[in-house]
Amino acid sequence: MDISLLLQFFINGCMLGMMYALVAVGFTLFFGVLDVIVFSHGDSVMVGAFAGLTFYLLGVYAVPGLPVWASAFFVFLAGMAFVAGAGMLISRFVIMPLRAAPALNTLLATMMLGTVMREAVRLFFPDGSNPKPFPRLLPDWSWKFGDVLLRFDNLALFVAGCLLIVGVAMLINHTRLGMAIRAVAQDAEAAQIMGVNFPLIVLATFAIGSAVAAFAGLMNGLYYNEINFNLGLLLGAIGFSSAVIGGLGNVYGAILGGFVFAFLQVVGTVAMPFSSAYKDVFAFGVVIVLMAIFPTGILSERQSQRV
Amino acid sequence: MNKVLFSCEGLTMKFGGLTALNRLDLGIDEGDILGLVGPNGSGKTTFFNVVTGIYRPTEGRVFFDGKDITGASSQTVFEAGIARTFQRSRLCLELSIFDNIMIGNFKRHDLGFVSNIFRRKTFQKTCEEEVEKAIELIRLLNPELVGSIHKPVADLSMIDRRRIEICRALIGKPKLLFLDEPSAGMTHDETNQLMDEILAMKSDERQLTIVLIEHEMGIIGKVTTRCAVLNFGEKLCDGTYQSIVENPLVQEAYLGREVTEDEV
Amino acid sequence: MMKKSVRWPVFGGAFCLALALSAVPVLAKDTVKVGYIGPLTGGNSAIGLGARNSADLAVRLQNADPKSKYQYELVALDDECKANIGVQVATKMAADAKILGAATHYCSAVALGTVDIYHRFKMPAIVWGAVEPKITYGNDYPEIFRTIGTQEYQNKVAAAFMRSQGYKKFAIIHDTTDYGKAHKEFFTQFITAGGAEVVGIFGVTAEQQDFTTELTKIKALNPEVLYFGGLTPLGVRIRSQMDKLGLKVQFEGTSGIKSDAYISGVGPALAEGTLSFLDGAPVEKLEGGKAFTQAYAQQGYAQPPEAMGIFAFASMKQIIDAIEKAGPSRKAIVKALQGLKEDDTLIGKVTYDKHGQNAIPLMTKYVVQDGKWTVWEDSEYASGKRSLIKVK
Amino acid sequence: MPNSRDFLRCSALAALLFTYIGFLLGAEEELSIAAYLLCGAGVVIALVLFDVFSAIERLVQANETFWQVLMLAGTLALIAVFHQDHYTLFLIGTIFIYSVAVLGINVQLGYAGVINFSGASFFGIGGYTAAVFLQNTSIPGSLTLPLGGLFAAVIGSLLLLPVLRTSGHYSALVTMAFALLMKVFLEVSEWLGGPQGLSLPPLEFMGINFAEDIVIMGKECSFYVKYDMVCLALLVLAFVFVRRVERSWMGLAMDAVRIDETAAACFGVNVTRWKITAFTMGNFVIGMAGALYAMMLSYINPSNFTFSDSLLFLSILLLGGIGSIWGVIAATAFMVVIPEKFQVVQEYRYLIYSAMVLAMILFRPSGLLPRKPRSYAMGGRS
Repeated sequence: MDISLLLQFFINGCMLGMMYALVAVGFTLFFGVLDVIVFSHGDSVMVGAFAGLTFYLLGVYAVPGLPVWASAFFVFLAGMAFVAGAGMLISRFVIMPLRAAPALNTLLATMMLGTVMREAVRLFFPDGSNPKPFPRLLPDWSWKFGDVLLRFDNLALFVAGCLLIVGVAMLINHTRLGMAIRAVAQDAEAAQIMGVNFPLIVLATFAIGSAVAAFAGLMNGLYYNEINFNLGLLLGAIGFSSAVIGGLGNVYGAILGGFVFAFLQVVGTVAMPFSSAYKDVFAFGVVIVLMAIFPTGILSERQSQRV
Repeated sequence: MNKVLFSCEGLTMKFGGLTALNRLDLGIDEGDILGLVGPNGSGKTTFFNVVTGIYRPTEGRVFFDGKDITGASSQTVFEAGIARTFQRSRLCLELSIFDNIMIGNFKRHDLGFVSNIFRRKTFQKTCEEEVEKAIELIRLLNPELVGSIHKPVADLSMIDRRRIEICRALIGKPKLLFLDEPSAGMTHDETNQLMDEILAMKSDERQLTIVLIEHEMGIIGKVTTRCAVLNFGEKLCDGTYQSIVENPLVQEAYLGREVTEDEV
Repeated sequence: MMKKSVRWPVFGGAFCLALALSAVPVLAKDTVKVGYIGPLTGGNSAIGLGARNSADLAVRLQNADPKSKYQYELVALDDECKANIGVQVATKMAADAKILGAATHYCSAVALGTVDIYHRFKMPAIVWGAVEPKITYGNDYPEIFRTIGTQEYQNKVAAAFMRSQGYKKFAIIHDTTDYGKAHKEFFTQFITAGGAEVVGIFGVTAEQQDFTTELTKIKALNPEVLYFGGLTPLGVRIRSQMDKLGLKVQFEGTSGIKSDAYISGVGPALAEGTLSFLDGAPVEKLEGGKAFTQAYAQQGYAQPPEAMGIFAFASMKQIIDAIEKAGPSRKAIVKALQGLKEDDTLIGKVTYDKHGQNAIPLMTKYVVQDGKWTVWEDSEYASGKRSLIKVK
Repeated sequence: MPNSRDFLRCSALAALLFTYIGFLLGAEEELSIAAYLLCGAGVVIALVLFDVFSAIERLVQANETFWQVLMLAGTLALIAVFHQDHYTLFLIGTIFIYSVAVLGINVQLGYAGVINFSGASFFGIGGYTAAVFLQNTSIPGSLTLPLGGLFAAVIGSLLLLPVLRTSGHYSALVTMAFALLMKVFLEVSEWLGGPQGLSLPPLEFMGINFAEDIVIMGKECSFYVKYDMVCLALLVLAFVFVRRVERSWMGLAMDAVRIDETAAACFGVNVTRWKITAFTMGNFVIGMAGALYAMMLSYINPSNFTFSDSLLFLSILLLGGIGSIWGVIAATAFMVVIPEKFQVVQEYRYLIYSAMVLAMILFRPSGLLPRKPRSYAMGGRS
């Protein structure tokens, strides 16, 4: 196992971890604000990828004079805006009406919503059931260090992902909107008394979480150059697991959880002697053990239970 | 002097930096009604929670009926004979009145698999007996409730819920009863009525000991045989109601001190 | 609201009226029903829908033919490529005595689960898409037939071909469905027999999205050929991620990726040079091929026939011909199908051995050239103008 | 026995209900199915509007035992009517078995509040146990039912430590991870038949081979009739067992644990013990149902027991009304028959089906027949 191979695994693991982290951030934001798990979030990732593809095919990006990769920015923007809008609609018509219902109702309702989104894309997107090629918007440069191949688009995506996560963390921790979100997360009633417009904050949180998910979807498309209507299902379960491992409600926890899960999978494939399909068995098995050791996630906020 | 039923020495409870209870020493005799008084946040409810095993005490020992129950689980504390009510009533609102009361009677129920599933006849019989017992207990507090014993608790008024909670605590024939602000959320005369009912129950069970957390001094004066005052987790003083009212430290804790000229 | 006593009659009356309304008149002419079962939802729905349309085409052409003795009606059911749903719909179809025969199943696990049911109800079933050998050879039920070849034969041809191209070191990726597993076993068996070496075998789940780790491990093993046993969705992901990781080796697939969706999924540039193997001959090479494609287009089906369309069409046509010849009884149809020798169908001559397996499967080698699956012999790769990827 | 007026009302109601179900099951053409569904929905809405529904509920509760006998008689009549129709009998059998499995989940979630997202995995464990035992040993088929339950309970106990230490969404994740893990494990392990799965010889029960058709009262019936009888027996057993658990001190202890763990502990309820009991008992019931399902299906493979199947079980429980036994049976019938009848719409099945469940959760969260406060006496008149 020479060093260049290890380096290549490390790069793959980072890219995977970034994608899982982006999805996990959405789960944590929604849980933070509304104590609710939105299981259609995985499918929002898929809708983001398909929205970006549609905007690309409609040529919305074709701003004359700009090189191709600069226009990629517009495809991302359009995709994220579309899914942010969808996220707000979901929160307004599915999540808010179920606020009084027990947590299981919301969890199941959002799972069914995810199925509706998947089937809708499969049926109504032209020839939706087959995998769709995703355009190579970023330039194709790559550097070779010995055997290790580092591609420009991977690096660009990773850096963009980091910037987005740092941006979200900054927004949550250092802006008035972020303070309002955290206030609502701690105690919705108290925040409302202090004049925080609760419905607006919920819409804003869903917009942010969904936009981040759309970014993950578009990143998935650019990284694998292929999207299919099914990618949201497993990504949703893994995103949820990452958010929970890291400790629900804690944005940094979600990021940590995402990378932990990614490296569990990479280790599962590399180190496991038997066929690599066991990597999911290994990864989810470790998740169960982690939950036994840290019942409320690794970086969980210590909430003492008022008796 | 009758036997010391309950005592704690140097009982301390720290939540991170906050010291909720600070080396509390308290003794309660059998048959006493002890009033636990003190401003908000003085550690009264924390004392209840530590004794009944919800929190593990940081330091100190707790003895009950001759046994050391320091840090015991809530379940063993209940089996030892201490029952309690909660400041914010924690009844099972979906379940019926009878169910809620029966929750307090688990010591006596046979939770075996066989008796619950196969020997239904005997189960029905014990069930009827329990219903009689529960009705008999409720009649003491509020006769109208007897009719709707199988109705869910959710439709009841605040005072009725408080009564059910007290029945739940008493059905298991505890030796020591912790009442946590029974007057919370009720009008003045409702509280008085409730206190008379509790006194009536106390009179026919000589050795029942009660610890009562209450803010209404009138009730404390009327009902309790002894009082203890807590402030910031420490015991200011201990004695009859009259003695604590005149105690300057207590007055200062409650009303604050006149500020002499030179201190301004 | 209404008085209590009035309420019951109103509620009862409304109910009976609704029941009467829904009794629907039955069709007058005597119809004969034939069945089709395939994956109409889920990952393989593209192949399933294409095959259903092709089977439906066979029925429509027969109904348009004035000489036809009966009016045919197609009953199409969805097995979702899941064994329990497959057993459910197979029972539904086989239990309906009016359905005389059916073209069934693309997913091998489902086909394996349902052969007993067709035998129990004595309904002739021609497997149009599932290539697992045990479906026909695993039992000696007279009712089970299969037009498409088996994975064993497909891999024997593939191994011989790859050896003739001089490849020695192979890496194998396969999905953990029975289809992928059988391909892996047969290809390993035949290729190692020919002296080549299998440097690594990797099983992946069908829903897996990321293969960078497996492909990096394969890159370290530096094989000459990457053999993929699995279907189009996975094939597209693996091929595009190979390119991202700079794994420049020859990509060899199976009948699972021989579809237009594969080429459009990875794009013509990446698909160039991909090998795959499929039973029968390509549509345009078949005598009836052009007529089939025209007729299919004429009907205006929403989905293309995909790789398995011709097999579903051929299977349905055989069942209809058997009914025309032997009459509408399941036993007679089974006997008629068993009697077929060198039967001329869309996919060439068909003869069934005693296990109901098409004894003379025709295996064709395909390579992607300029964005189209072309027969190896007609491609520029055979004539030497272009060459497959040869890693030194 | 109920008074004459109630007797008439109940029988009329049961008769109408079963004729409607009979027509719905028998319908084939799209038009008649749509008509039945519409008129069924219309009738239910009319009932609720004219508050006849609550009158019916009071009627049913008043003479509960008689109503149960009527239901049993109606089901047997249905089986008799469709004795020739293999497919409908297979559907009826599936309804029975799924009801038993969901009753198992009901004990876990409805009573003790332990969320179980891997219901289908334990269902599968039961099935695979039956398959392995039937193939390799010669023990009678009927014995594999309890064995299936036992294995499901034992393997379930592996999850106990994480499930007990976690609560709410965290314990949801633990069981979700187990469900995802179990499917891949079944697919990859060769000794369990890998992706092909395992086939099972037909059930031998007291000398009767369940694969041949039998003649009852002179009429030649489909072999599924025998399976339906065994499934009905298992359902009746599970019904009585779960009803008795609910109406006993065990049920009360579990409810106390579900509603408020801390308060329950303060009154001597051993929270851990009741969570373990509920989780293990539930898995045992689910495993038994899984074993019987595998025998009826005579062929199982990993794709039958996926995470989405666990979701189906939970949706059934939620739609029926968590904790309500009759609700579970009604919702199971709804969730097994409707997607089957939607076969006619084929590609759009999943879209319509999940949209309907979503609408149900949004507009009728308490479920079809929400759970009533428990009354210990059997007759319900206490």
